[in-house]
Amino acid sequence: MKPKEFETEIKNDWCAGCGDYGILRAMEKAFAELGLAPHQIAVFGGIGCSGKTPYYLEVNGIHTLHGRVLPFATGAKLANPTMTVIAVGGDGDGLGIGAGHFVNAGRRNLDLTYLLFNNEVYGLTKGQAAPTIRYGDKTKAMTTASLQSHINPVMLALTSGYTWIGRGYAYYLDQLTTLIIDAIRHKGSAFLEILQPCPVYNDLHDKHWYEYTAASGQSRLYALSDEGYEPSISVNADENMHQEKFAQCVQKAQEWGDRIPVGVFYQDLSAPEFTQQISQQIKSYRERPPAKQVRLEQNSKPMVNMQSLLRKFTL
Amino acid sequence: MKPKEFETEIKNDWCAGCGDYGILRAMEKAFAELGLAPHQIAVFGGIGCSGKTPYYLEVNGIHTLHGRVLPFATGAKLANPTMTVIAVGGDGDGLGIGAGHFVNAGRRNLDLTYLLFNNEVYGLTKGQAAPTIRYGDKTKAMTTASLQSHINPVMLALTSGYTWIGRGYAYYLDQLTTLIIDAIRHKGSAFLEILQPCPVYNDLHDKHWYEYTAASGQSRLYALSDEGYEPSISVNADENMHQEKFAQCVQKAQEWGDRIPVGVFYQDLSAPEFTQQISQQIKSYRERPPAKQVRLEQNSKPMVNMQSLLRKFTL
Amino acid sequence: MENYLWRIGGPQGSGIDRAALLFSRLCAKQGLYVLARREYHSNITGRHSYSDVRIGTQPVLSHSASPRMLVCLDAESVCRHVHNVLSTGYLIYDSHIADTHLSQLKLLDPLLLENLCKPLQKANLNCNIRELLNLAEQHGITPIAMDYETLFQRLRDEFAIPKTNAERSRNVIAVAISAALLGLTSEDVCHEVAEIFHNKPEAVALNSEAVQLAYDYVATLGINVLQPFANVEVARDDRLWVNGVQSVALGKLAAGLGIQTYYPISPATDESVFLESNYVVPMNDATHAGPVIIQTEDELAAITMACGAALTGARAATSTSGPGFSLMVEGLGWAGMTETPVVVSLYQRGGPATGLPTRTEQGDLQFVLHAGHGEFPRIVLASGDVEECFYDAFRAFNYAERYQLPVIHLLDKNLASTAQTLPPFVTDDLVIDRGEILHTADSSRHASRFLLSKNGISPRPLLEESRQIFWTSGVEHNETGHVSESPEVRRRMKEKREAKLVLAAKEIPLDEKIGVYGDRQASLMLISWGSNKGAILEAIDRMNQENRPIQAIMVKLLWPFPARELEMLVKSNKKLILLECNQTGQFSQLFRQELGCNINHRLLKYNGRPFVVEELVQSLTSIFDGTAEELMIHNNLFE
Amino acid sequence: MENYLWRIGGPQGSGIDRAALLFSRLCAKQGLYVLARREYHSNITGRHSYSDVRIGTQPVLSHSASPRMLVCLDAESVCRHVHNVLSTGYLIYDSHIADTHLSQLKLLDPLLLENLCKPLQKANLNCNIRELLNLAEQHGITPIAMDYETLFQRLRDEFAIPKTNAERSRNVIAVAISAALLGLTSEDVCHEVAEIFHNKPEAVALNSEAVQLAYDYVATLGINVLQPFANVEVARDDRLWVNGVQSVALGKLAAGLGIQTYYPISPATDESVFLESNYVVPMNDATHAGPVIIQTEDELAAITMACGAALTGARAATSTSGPGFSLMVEGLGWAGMTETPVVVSLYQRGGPATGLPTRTEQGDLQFVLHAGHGEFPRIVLASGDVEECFYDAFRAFNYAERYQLPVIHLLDKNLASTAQTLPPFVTDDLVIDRGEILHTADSSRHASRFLLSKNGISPRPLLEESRQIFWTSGVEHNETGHVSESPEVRRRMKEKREAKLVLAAKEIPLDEKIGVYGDRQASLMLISWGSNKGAILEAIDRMNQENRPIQAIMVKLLWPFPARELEMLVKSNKKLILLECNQTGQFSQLFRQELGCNINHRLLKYNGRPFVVEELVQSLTSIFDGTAEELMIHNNLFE
Ligand SMILES: Cc1ncc(C[n+]2csc(CCOP(=O)(O)OP(=O)(O)O)c2C)c(N)n1
Ligand SMILES: Cc1ncc(C[n+]2csc(CCOP(=O)(O)OP(=O)(O)O)c2C)c(N)n1
Ligand code: SF4
Ligand code: SF4
Ligand SMILES: [Mg+2]
Ligand SMILES: [Mg+2]
Repeated sequence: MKPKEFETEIKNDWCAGCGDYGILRAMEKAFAELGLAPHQIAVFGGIGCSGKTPYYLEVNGIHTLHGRVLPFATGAKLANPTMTVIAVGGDGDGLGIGAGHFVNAGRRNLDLTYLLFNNEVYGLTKGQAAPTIRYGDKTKAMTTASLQSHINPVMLALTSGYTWIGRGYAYYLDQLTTLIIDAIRHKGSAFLEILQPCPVYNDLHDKHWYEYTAASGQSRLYALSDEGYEPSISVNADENMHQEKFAQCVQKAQEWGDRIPVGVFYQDLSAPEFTQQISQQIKSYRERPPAKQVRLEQNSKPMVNMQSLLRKFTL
Repeated sequence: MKPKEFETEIKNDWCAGCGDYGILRAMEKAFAELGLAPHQIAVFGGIGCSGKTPYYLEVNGIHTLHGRVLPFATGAKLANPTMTVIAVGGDGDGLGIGAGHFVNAGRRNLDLTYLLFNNEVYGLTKGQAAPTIRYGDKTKAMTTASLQSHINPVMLALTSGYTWIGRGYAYYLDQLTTLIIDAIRHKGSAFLEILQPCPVYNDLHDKHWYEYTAASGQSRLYALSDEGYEPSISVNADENMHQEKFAQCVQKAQEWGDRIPVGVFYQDLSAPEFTQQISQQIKSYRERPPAKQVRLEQNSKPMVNMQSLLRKFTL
Repeated sequence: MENYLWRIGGPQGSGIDRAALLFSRLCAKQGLYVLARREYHSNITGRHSYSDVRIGTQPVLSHSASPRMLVCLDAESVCRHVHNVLSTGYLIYDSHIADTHLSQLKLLDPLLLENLCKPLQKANLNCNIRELLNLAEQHGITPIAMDYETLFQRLRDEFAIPKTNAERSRNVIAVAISAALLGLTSEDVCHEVAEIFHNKPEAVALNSEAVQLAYDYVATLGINVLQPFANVEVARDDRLWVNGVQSVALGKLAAGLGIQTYYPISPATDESVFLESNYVVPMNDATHAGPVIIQTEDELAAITMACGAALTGARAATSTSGPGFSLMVEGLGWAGMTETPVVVSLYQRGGPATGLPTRTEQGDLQFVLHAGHGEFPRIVLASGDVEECFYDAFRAFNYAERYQLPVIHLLDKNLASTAQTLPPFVTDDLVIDRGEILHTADSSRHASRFLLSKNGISPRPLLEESRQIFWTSGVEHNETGHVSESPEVRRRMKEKREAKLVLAAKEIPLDEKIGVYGDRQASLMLISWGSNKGAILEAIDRMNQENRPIQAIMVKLLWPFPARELEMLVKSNKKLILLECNQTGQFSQLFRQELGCNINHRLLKYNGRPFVVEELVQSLTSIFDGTAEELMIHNNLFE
Repeated sequence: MENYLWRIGGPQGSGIDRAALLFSRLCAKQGLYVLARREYHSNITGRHSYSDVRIGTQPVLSHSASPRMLVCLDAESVCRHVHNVLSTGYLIYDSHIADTHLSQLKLLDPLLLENLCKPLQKANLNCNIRELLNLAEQHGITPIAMDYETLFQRLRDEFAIPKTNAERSRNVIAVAISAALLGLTSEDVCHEVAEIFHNKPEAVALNSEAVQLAYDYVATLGINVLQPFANVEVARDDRLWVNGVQSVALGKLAAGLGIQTYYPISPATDESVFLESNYVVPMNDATHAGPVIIQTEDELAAITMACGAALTGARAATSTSGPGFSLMVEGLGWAGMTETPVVVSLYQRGGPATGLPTRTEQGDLQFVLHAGHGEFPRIVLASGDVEECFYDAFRAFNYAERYQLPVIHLLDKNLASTAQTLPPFVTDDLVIDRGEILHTADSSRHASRFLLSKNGISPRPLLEESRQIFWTSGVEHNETGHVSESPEVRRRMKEKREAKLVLAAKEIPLDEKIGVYGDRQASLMLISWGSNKGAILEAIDRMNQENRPIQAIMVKLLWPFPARELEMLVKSNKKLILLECNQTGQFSQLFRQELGCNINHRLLKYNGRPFVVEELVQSLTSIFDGTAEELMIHNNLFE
């Protein structure tokens, strides 16, 4: 299928110039390049402008609840591990109300991809500060400057245990597409922060700000790979390699200002994927995951052998 | 007042040998050494064995809800900033169900102290895995070994923005007392992880495990200060110092196994405290914080000048 | 003068709101009474939104379905509203949209599109705006084409500004045209423009010029200027212009709000954002104070933080809507268990889940009455109109502190986005009731936080302030606040807590419980609650004028339910009509549970839109005439 | 034989549970019927806990207040239970506690202490255990002092083990003494010991020896061996020994549970932990499968993860108690809005907030009926006893999938910790109803997830499985699952969803809605729900035997409420008695709301303890005799 074929007919109601459009295009391209069939993909959206993404893609789309996109997506993936499951949502959705799930989902190395649209504001509720807004920053919708420090999504993902961590930018279509593909291909929990200008509410960090620095006259954004950055912990890596990759990710995560890295920050290939581990415990899991444990036809008999199951309860 | 005077009469119902007793003693000692009056202290407890702590202290005690101890404590401190506010709770309470508050409370540099009792299990619900339990570990109450990576409390605190971060051990009373005092004295958000043996459910990491290593025949626990570790970012520190202190905390936070650091990991003296910032915005805040905005006596008239307030709504 | 409805519609982001504000203030300043309301999509820019401004010589109680003048800033607005315009009305539209085919309007719901096209296709007409307008004209409506482009060009020439800047005056032009047609002076319009844009001089200049151009343009149209407001009796006394969220916020400030926590959510956010901008509040002693407003990470934090603050003696509140409230219910139970006074302002919207974030509904009543596992006392009150919002918000804190329990103040989207001219709030009579606070004179070391008492009230110690230390707990506890699982303690504590509701039911005065309106002799009795009040009062007024007498009762205190008071009014020979803005008849359930008596008719509406006076009169008439069904459901086929 | 109540009490951590299990199995193996229940504190070690084992020759329906034999492992147990022992009963205590002064018992509630000491002080007696026992003896009770220390010493000598190890056999010794006194053989006891400790050979050896020592000891006491179970008619067919949580879990496994999410919480956790240990489930085709059990970070995640799983076609459930359920309500609304089948097993406990985590209450009924903002259909069913738990848990999934909505299965602490001998579950009749699933033959590319249909059911596509893609949304949506704010779409979708409840009310058979018991001609009708069933059935049986006929109705389906069915039964000439385990009479409210008829008596209990048959008979008798108040509240002064 072509990228265009992953586009739905219904009218998109994001604002003109919204970074979300760029992300949408990149997702379509990624799906096309991965050669996935629409019914094999399920995109779960949080609540916010960003959360509307699933409506605009010609794949299974689930519009969940504010802050809960990760547990919803997790449930689906656990129940049917052959699907490609993607969670998308805003920075308020994921790091404000959803921070508890963000952290705890990282602990499971479940093979799903989480795209976080970072526009530093609560778009759909009219521009309040998101947890990503920096100390002292004040966008036009805020009454006063932020008195709180911000959450650094890459750092939080690293701390939480995600095994693939990247950052992209909404308007760099090709790079973003590659990152999304890479994230989906990663067999484990993949977290991709996407810097997303919100032209309506974020007057601090708009397209111009990202793509132009007074100092260099160039974009602030640079690709980690351009500097020879190697994010991956190999399958049989030793403790040293783990520490080294962790430390370099910490360091890169702090960079901000005139130079902002994008690309893959961290990838741990040595960690066993979660459903693999489940199938070691529940041998039938691959063949009969939760989605396939009960026959679909009407009025069947229970498949469980109750006699045998009740034996240990029989006096 | 003497430490003993901070002890209540009611019977404690923790198990014999529980690390919580050590923490309780250290808190009493700390209160005594700080010379605080009981009514100036409010201890908020989460839900769990650990969460019962407030009942056992002769200071104001509030037993809150599972996972919500931080917002409760935050509300009280914001409303009456002259009180010494302390939050205590379990690792399940703070990092499982409460993880979202943990992260977002870190963003506010509010002058309160959070003591997290890390026993790696859900004590009060009979020993299920807490988010602090390590990948592959299995305590006796667990059906199978943990398939998830653990949360590293020090790392998460650092990532979340706490400006004082430490780790103590329940049975090292003097060291723990000093840490608690230091945490309370810190003018900003202080997080202290306390390694707490649970003799009933955690058979992996008991008193013996912490205090004895086969390799050295000695305790695993060593004081950071003994190695000349310097955690503090000074008031007027530059960006370099911030990065350096951050990085060394990351490194120390990873240490585990035969050598486990305790002590102060990180302290940022350069960050302005949250209520200080509020009073810059609301000039009346120090004098008339929320707790003191309405007269206590019955049947008073509103103090607000409604005429003046309504002016801009008058046609 | 009959009330005059002016409506303006257009895409979000095109300044509908500001246009309505401008027009409302303009009329109000003439001494007219005004009520304005707003409908909008859960979207930032592009989707349809509209505002109604209803104007009268007497206080305007409610909105109405049919505009006399409709201003359409885009083609979609024509589609959504043309069928509602009164047959003698005016429709002002942008001349450039005439040829827009309806199928080009991608944001029209398929159902609506079908409804619009059917008659056109039947008549073998093109499905475009021109034909819609032609049909309207045949029904007696006067369409007025407006050539905005020419005006924009003039503005560009004059101010040397880019096109997009000139286009921003579209909303002001639309108001100016309306004003000109209605015989208001351009000076008055410009005066309001200056007020509204007061801190942006360029905007004032540009828009004032736009007003002039609009007036000039209207002069060229050769249409007779209407003078609906000429020579009418108008008010000369001071009046306020406030909407529901402001009214609530002002009530809270009057009550001495110390802290409000919130997590953004429509339609509640505006209240907190308004409070945020009021961090310097003038005091009677010439000093200043101000509440602390905290945006929390979620609603779990919002309610529990407010509870934490309340323990210190601060008057603490949070403000939210359905989804947020769903996350607060455990915290609410904690407040109930620990007898912590906390106020929750709940702006109902269409549910469940994310539902209809910007549409109204009274769908949370039963939830609010029972929210939270286990049993604990709470007080639930509902405001009927923007004015009541103020007094109720004030009162909520008194209830909370006197009875030491959570108070839920039920509001809704309808109230939140309705603005009204109101008489100034009477604040002289306001008295702050802090309930029983434990005073520090007492010398023993612990306070008995939960002292058992007959009426259920235990003197409340405050953290630090009361000097005595105390324990409080969400676990069942004894008098000192320590855990107790004793069956006897449990029983007594449950009874103590519940006793407070008995006390409240006894003490709260009748007029804070119910409002009685209309003809007391009437055989029809209409009972309702909340924001339906305006439509009901206007409807029964009309009915009574038509000699179809009806009495109406608005229940304000929903819990403890004023069953005894209602029983005295509900005589067995009266026909009872219950009206509410939900599907399951939640208030009817409550009514039947508490009074056990039969309900003759239920009027329900659950399409996300408030009741409208015209349809209400129709239904009531059919009930009066004995032709009505038991259950009557109100609709809006078009917007 | 009359039912025989044996009770054992002691500090938590001292093996009360295991003692009760041992004694229960021992009796059950004799062919007797057994019902066991457990009361315990929210604490890990040290606080008081006790177990009742009630034994009969007919199925034992409920527990009772008064033990014939009380075994006290510590002094506190004597204090808490001595007043309940039947006057012909036995009290076995540790001889070393006789001199314990009551004031030394720091875990006794002050109120209880006062109650105990008052009569002793009045009689100028020492407030110690000895005097308490003397008083008891005066009332006809036989105290039996047990010198555990000597037995421990023997065990230490024999096995060369430390004191604490020997002391661990205290609970087994207590059981053995009881068994010896009751005329059961030591072989039978040792057999059960071997079963219970089967994977720990040293424990079997030690405890078997302890049993022998206990029998020897009893022989030396010179007490007549009681033989209550000698020569009674006993059962010879297969019976199960299951408790409430196991019964629910087994029902779920039979239904093909695919995934269960949970966050630990008393008293629900045990169900999930039990399921966790059953990850290899035998299938009829000789293969194995097993549900995935996930411990989540909180209950917000538990419900939403279950919903996510349900979208794939997995049968998904979560299990919790009040505080957890409070956090699930937004997710519940999502399931309602998106028509996602999900099952929530709710074990009620004392609320609100943390409340009484390990005590029973039926305090969540009204909450569950209305939980979640906005309006959406749900099915609520409540099990009456351990046996029903199995069938209801099975059925819950059928309801959920057939009507595509959340199903709440109401249970409570009382059921969770009650174990019973039961006839084997009849599983041959069980049929799995998956409802309408969209099949893949259909070739169009999108499924219309929310196709409007008369009965409200839209064929349900499953993620991936149905091959057609679809959208689903917690925002109001049109048939394709895309957002719609159209008033007409809103109305139709609300009506479609609600229609499913009408269908359910029509289709669900009568016996799944209500159970009717007792004398159909009786003029007294007792109506109740949930775990009160056992006490009620036993009580009306006794009443009927005493020629005080009563009929009882247990309502199982609480929503949609079987109003029509009840109306047919509730004749106007019957006196209605409503009974429930809460303070506010939640079921009575519902009953009155739905039936509008008067309730003559309400029997309530809200001290964290379940109804007991004796007090129930007393209350019913007074009602029958016309001496009863309208409202009767049951207590437990001691315990
Ligand atoms: C429980 C709950 N609380 C609040 C809201 C209101 N709400 C809708 S979107 C949103 C925030 C959106 O911000 P973000 O997640 O950053 O997404 P964006 O719009 O910026 O893409 C909020 C608070 C809600 N829907 N549910
Ligand atoms: C909302 C909610 N969910 C679950 C529980 C049950 N619960 C009580 S304590 C506890 C966990 C205790 O673990 P932790 O916080 O680590 O404290 P510890 O007992 O280990 O000190 C849980 C899950 C609850 N009280 N409330
Ligand atoms: S408000 Fe911002 S994030 Fe939302 S659609 Fe508009 S531009 Fe995009
Ligand atoms: S269970 Fe563990 S944490 Fe809880 S009181 Fe006992 S020893 Fe302490
Ligand atoms: Mg955002
Ligand atoms: Mg713990």
